[in-house]
Amino acid sequence: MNISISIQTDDFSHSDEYQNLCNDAPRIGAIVTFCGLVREFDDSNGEGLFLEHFAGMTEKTLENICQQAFERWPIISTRIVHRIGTMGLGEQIVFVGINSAHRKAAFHACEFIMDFLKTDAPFWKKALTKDTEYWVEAKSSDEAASKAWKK
Amino acid sequence: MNISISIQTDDFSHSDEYQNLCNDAPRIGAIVTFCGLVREFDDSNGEGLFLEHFAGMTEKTLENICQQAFERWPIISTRIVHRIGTMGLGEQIVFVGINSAHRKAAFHACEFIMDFLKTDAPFWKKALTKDTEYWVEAKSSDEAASKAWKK
Amino acid sequence: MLQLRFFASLRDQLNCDSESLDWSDNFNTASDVRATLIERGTPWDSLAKPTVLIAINQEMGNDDTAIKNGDEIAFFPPVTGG
Amino acid sequence: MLQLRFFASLRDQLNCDSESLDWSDNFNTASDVRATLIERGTPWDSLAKPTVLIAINQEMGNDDTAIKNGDEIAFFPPVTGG
Repeated sequence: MNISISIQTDDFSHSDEYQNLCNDAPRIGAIVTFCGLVREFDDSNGEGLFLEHFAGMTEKTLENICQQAFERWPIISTRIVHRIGTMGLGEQIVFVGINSAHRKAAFHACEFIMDFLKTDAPFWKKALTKDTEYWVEAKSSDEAASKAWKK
Repeated sequence: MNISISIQTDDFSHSDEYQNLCNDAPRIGAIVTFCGLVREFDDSNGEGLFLEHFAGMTEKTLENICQQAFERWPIISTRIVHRIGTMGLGEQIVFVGINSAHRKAAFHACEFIMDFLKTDAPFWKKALTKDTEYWVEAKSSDEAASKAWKK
Repeated sequence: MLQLRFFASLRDQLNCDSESLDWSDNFNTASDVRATLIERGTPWDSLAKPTVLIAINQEMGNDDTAIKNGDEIAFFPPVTGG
Repeated sequence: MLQLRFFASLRDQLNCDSESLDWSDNFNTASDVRATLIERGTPWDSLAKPTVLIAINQEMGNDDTAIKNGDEIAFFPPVTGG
């Protein structure tokens, strides 16, 4: 069980993350990656995000989500990088990568981890706009997505 | 509708492909990539693969699969790179990348394209081992995966 | 003694990111702590919102989670990472 | 005239990657062409395998797909890309 989690203010290299997954298990088959970027918001008034988290609980929660993924699917490694602090539009926020011999396992484990990260990991986004800043509201669609795995 | 398809003997840069998806729509949200690699086979006697395809039909088929993905999900761009010819163990065979404002759409479109690529696109793998070579048999699990989308 | 922590919009509303609360033998579950804080009135009545989440010792819990002296109890709004 | 094409293991078995076949007015669907080829005996009876796939003018079809003079008809085993 190869679980790797980084919470960091610095940006990350998608290319290095992909290469590390390849190196974890060369000749293994399937690699799925998800990357979330800061998108335009507030009718283009948005300038970026500030991300706060609950240090300690975040790492525990993500580790637990990854362990559940290993219990459900035959995967080789999971890698999560999540940034905190201030990020501009278009910047990378989060990376989730999975390495598996089976493509379906890689897809589903990656989607599963993202769904539970969205509802269970203690991160909070503050939207920064030209005029003001405000906390982003949680989406009910995210809650529905993680509940769907429990059926 | 931004569909890009390359069939090529040369290896590709995962990093460039990812970056191109980002550039297609900066500030858009979610990028999912799948990459398939040549894996070990035949009790480690395997040395690589030779990939044949039906030039013309391949491109048409992949374009059609991508168009169907655009009809089903709100996605920004799809990118497929598939190699043909001879590849060694651990080498990249295929890349599918999706850019969307919505993470679920990106995941599902990527999985959908891979599932139909596996059953509908005219590629054939020949296994190359130390002693011999033989055509790889199709897997019934692949057939089941693409049928599942038709429900 | 309990260590209390507050995050994000809730912390801003309370203008408090952490405090120590004396242990009381009336504390059985997280809801007892929550009720004690709400009794303080504005702005602590923000904790009455049903969407407020509770973590006990950095694990997600709820109003019914049993607590003991020395626990760390965190209150926060629904999470929005990723 | 029909243009026939064969791929992968099927091409190896037939030792033939393409041929031109004279048009016959008996040809209505792809199955008629398939039957004509199978009649040639070994190794062409490989085409009798139910798993053999058929593409007409580079689009996936099947035994029942209507064909016309000038079509390109390809026969191949189940695909294994990706």
